[in-house]
Amino acid sequence: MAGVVLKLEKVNAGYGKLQTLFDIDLEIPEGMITVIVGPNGAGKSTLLKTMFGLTTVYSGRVLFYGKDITRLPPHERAKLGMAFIFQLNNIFAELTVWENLKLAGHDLPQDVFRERVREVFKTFPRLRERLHQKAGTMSGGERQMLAMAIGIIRKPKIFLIDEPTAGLAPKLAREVLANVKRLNEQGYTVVLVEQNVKAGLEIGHKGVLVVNGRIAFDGPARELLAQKDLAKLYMGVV
Amino acid sequence: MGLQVAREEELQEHVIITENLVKRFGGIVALDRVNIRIPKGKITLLIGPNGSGKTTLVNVISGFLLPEEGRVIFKGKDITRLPPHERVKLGLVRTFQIPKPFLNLTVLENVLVAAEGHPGENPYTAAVLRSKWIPFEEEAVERAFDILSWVGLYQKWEVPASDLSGGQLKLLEIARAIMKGADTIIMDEPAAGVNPTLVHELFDRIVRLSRERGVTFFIIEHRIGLVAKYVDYAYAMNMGRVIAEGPPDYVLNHPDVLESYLGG
Amino acid sequence: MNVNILMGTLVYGSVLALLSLGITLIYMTTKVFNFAHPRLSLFGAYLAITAMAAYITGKGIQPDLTVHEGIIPYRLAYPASVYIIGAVVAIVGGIIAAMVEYYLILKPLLDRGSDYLQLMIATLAYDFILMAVLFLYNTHVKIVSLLNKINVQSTSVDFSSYDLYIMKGYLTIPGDALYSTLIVLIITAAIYILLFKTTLGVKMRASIENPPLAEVLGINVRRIYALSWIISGATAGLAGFFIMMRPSVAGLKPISATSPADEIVVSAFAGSIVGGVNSIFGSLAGGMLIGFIEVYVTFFIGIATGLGAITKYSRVISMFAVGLFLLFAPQGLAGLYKKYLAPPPAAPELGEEEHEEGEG
Amino acid sequence: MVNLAVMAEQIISFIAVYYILSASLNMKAGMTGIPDFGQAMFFAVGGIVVGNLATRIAAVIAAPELGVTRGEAWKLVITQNTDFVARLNEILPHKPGLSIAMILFSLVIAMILGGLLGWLASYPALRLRGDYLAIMLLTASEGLRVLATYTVSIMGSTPTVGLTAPNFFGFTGNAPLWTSVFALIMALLTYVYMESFHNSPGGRLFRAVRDDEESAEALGKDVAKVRRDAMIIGSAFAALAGVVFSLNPWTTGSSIAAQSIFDRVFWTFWPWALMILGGMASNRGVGLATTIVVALLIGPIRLYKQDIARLFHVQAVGIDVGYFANALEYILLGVLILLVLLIRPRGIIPEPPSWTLKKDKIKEIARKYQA
Repeated sequence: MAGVVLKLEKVNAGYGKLQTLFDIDLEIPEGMITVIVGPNGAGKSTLLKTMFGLTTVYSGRVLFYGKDITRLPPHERAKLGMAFIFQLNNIFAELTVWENLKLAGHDLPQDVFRERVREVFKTFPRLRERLHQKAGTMSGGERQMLAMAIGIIRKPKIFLIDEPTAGLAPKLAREVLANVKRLNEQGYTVVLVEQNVKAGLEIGHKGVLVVNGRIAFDGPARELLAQKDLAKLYMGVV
Repeated sequence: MGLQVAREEELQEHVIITENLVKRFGGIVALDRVNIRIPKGKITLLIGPNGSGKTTLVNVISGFLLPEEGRVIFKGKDITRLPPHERVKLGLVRTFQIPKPFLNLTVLENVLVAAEGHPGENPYTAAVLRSKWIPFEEEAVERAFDILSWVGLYQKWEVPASDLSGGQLKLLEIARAIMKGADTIIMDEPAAGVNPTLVHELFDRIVRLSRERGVTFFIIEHRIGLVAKYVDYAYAMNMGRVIAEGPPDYVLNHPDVLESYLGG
Repeated sequence: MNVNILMGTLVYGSVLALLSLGITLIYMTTKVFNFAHPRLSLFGAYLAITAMAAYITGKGIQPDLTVHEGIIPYRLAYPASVYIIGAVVAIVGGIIAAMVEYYLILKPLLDRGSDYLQLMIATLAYDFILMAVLFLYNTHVKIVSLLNKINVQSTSVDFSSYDLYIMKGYLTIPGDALYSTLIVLIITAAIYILLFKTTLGVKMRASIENPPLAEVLGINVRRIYALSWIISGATAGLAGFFIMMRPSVAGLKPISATSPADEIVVSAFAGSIVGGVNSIFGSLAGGMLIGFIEVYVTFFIGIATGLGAITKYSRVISMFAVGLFLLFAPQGLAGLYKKYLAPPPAAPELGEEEHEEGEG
Repeated sequence: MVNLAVMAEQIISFIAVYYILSASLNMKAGMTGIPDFGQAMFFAVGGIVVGNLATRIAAVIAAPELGVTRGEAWKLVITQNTDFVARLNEILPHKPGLSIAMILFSLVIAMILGGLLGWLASYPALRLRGDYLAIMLLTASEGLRVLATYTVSIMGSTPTVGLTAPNFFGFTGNAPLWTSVFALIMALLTYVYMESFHNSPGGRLFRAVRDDEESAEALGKDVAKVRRDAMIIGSAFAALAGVVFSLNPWTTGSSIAAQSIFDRVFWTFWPWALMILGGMASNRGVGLATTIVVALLIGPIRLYKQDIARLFHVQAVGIDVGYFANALEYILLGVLILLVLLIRPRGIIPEPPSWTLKKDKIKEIARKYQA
């Protein structure tokens, strides 16, 4: 029985005055990929950001390993072992790849940092070739790799990844999702917001469908994928 | 392939007609021979997954982008190459996904700024020759209140726009568009980020405006479940093409539409 | 070739480079044009004068104006320690004035979300207060009389006759021209090493480029910004020290609470803007360039055209430089370098379509 | 001994100059959002017109009666300024026509030239936004100051000494009183104009452009024209303030010099402080703030700085009384600005809506549409 990393209890949240999430109850199981899907504007990114404290929570609780973190600011959550990978601007484009990595491990002892960098190169060998290149000059796929590598260096207990394939060509998108899968195979818990429902659910263990700010489905990813009326459900028609 | 030619009765019934619109970005075809017809005085919905070309289509129709091929016809006139503000003058107004109100102006003032050809806006005479514009202003205020009560912002007329909620700001955008003299309003995701109760309120108003005033609406929306019941006609796009059109029920149950929403 | 003009250019250019550097650093981190910046220099200069005078009178040192012969003949009125104390105190003074500005004025305003206009006006308000404080300090301590006691015979502070001079034949090279240039070069190198060779520098660049991401990685962005204020204040103080040593450069009046800061403010901003307000090395180059044009080029235009009076208008050149760069090349020298000289970055791969708005 | 009547005249003159200048800035910065940090250069136009133009023309016209040729008068009024103006002042009281003509000439020409300079300055104002524009206008003002300071033909005077303008109010019999009354009338006219403009569709449009340019553009408004008009009209009023200042010996201290009329602390930063204190885009607030601050602070300090400074007994700690008075003004200005920014960023009277029609009239119309 896997533990629960994150738990949301009756969460109502949004940005400023605009409420976008309504009565969310959700558990993120340890060691799995949880994929959040749903139409644009349904609130899936908001849900992810709520987990990291980047939105306003009006009511409800967010628990991290049973500890109430509802009012904790983002950088404190980072210290607890949560990593957030933004959809855009998720790397320092003006810095080299090496500097990006060094920055991610700025508070680690030298030997631990070296060890983690080696780990990163094992997962993403391509980054080693680009080590002294400015991150901004890399391709979209490579940038996503670097964004994940920045996360890996910090060895977080959970990765929150926001639409990593948005705006990427299909081939690259597949590559990025494969990387997410590899991340999970190394033992990381992942929460993934993905716009491509099929491709997302195929690599996921747990599937969550958000429609109109509410959870419309919460169960095994395969089950969600097999739902006959998924598309209708997805569009919130039912 | 043959160019579709707009016939007379089509021009009568349809406010906007696009003919074989093609728009490319680099190697990617964002619009691939798109033909749509927006019925006059009705509410038409446009749906489609991310990257299907909806926003590009709206940008081409409102003049923010020029197509490589094809034509845009508005009220029987070819407007393909007309700059956006010229289209506004013809009565074609678009609203943005994120409302852009004049935050420090009251709701009433926000609407009044939209009045076309106001003689009192000449700064060299406005302060001195008040009598020149007072009658126009009185008439404008009357129209503004009329519109405000229509869109349901009447109670808020004295409040600065910065105090409105997200949904009310979208209503304000509509009010300004109508004050501007728009008979055709294109809306980009009016329900995005608005709570469901307000979405229903907003669409009730839109329906009234179209039924009672004959305003044509063309609406992009993702929150289909919320808004489907309000619309008269629907288009679905995927990969730059129109894949289904017809009554909303038909479009929403179309196998291609269901498939496309799940991605490749 | 006029050596005096060249030397003056070097001092003035160095002063502008140091000031522009500080203005640019603050703009990059705090997003405000700091109108009070030149006054931070004067604050440093005043403290430096006081410390030097106290030291000289305390030790009872007499100025020595004899020329020491040797391989390099030179003249130095006071022991080197006097000048070193002055420079160090100036730097400390600059830092103090900068920290007060950041913590007491700008940070509270930033915390309540003030806009650029309010921040700019707040720096102005601080400038007034600082100026008045220096005014009062000047009349209270009577710095001039203090200096008269140590034989600086002038109505206002001008240390140039007690500077180091290297004299070889007909050639007289004032020391400040040498060491101000040297210090600008050292600072350039030091900043290069800090930014590109140390972890702290990487953190700084990261915090400037993408503050939210830096914060998410556990970097204290606020502390990094405070560091940039320290550097800004320190270089301002150093610039103040040089202004005190040679206030006559580029027609600056001898030091008093108002004049040098008010006169130099436009040129210093010109240096920052010509450098491209978001480029540290651009600001150093921009300051030097403006100094060179204001002093050197106008001097020679004056000679060539026979209109010697043209040098009075030198600051109008800064005005034109600001106008031209803001209107036509707002990224400044750094932008021009990127556009025409630097290798182009690889084009990012195209997405499927233009990126549609993310969800709200 | 403080003469109350004189003090009132002086303070009213200062209030008038500062109100017109702050109101002009309010039109540009408060209503239209153009951060004009070059206000001093528009103000200086008024000083130059009075000092170097109206003075010379008056001298040329009166030349025959002074026993010099017109050509000589044109030069002498500058080169032997004090003496020549003293002679001019002897005959001006008997020439009300010439005096009034010169006053009107100054007003009209200064406003036209001020507007023209504003029109020129509006070109960067169309291309640049925010802090860049502020720096640009500040630099332009400083550049013009340097130009005017060293170019005798612009100022008509050497950099520091300055020019004395003739006493064009001599014909009234009580020049100090009537210059103050004139200043007050100009300020009241400005107030009425600004109030009327704020409460017109034009004022509403200016405020709309300030709030969201793109949105205004989308509603078919010519944003570039609005910014240009604001610069032209606003700057014309700044030049008017310069004229009111320069015609008034109470405010000039009998000398118009590049150094004093281009002073960015007095004519750019103080108006900014007054506008922020009163409330941006709040004409009443600006009027109220100007009246209070000038009457209680600037006026007394400028006029009676020595007396005030003595109250503090600063000599005891070795501080010069005159220095202390100057410093006091700067410290008060600085502290005042900071307090307002921290405690009341929207000013003492926050921006009101544009009441184009009377409020009752609007309410009456509103009632008709109560759904």
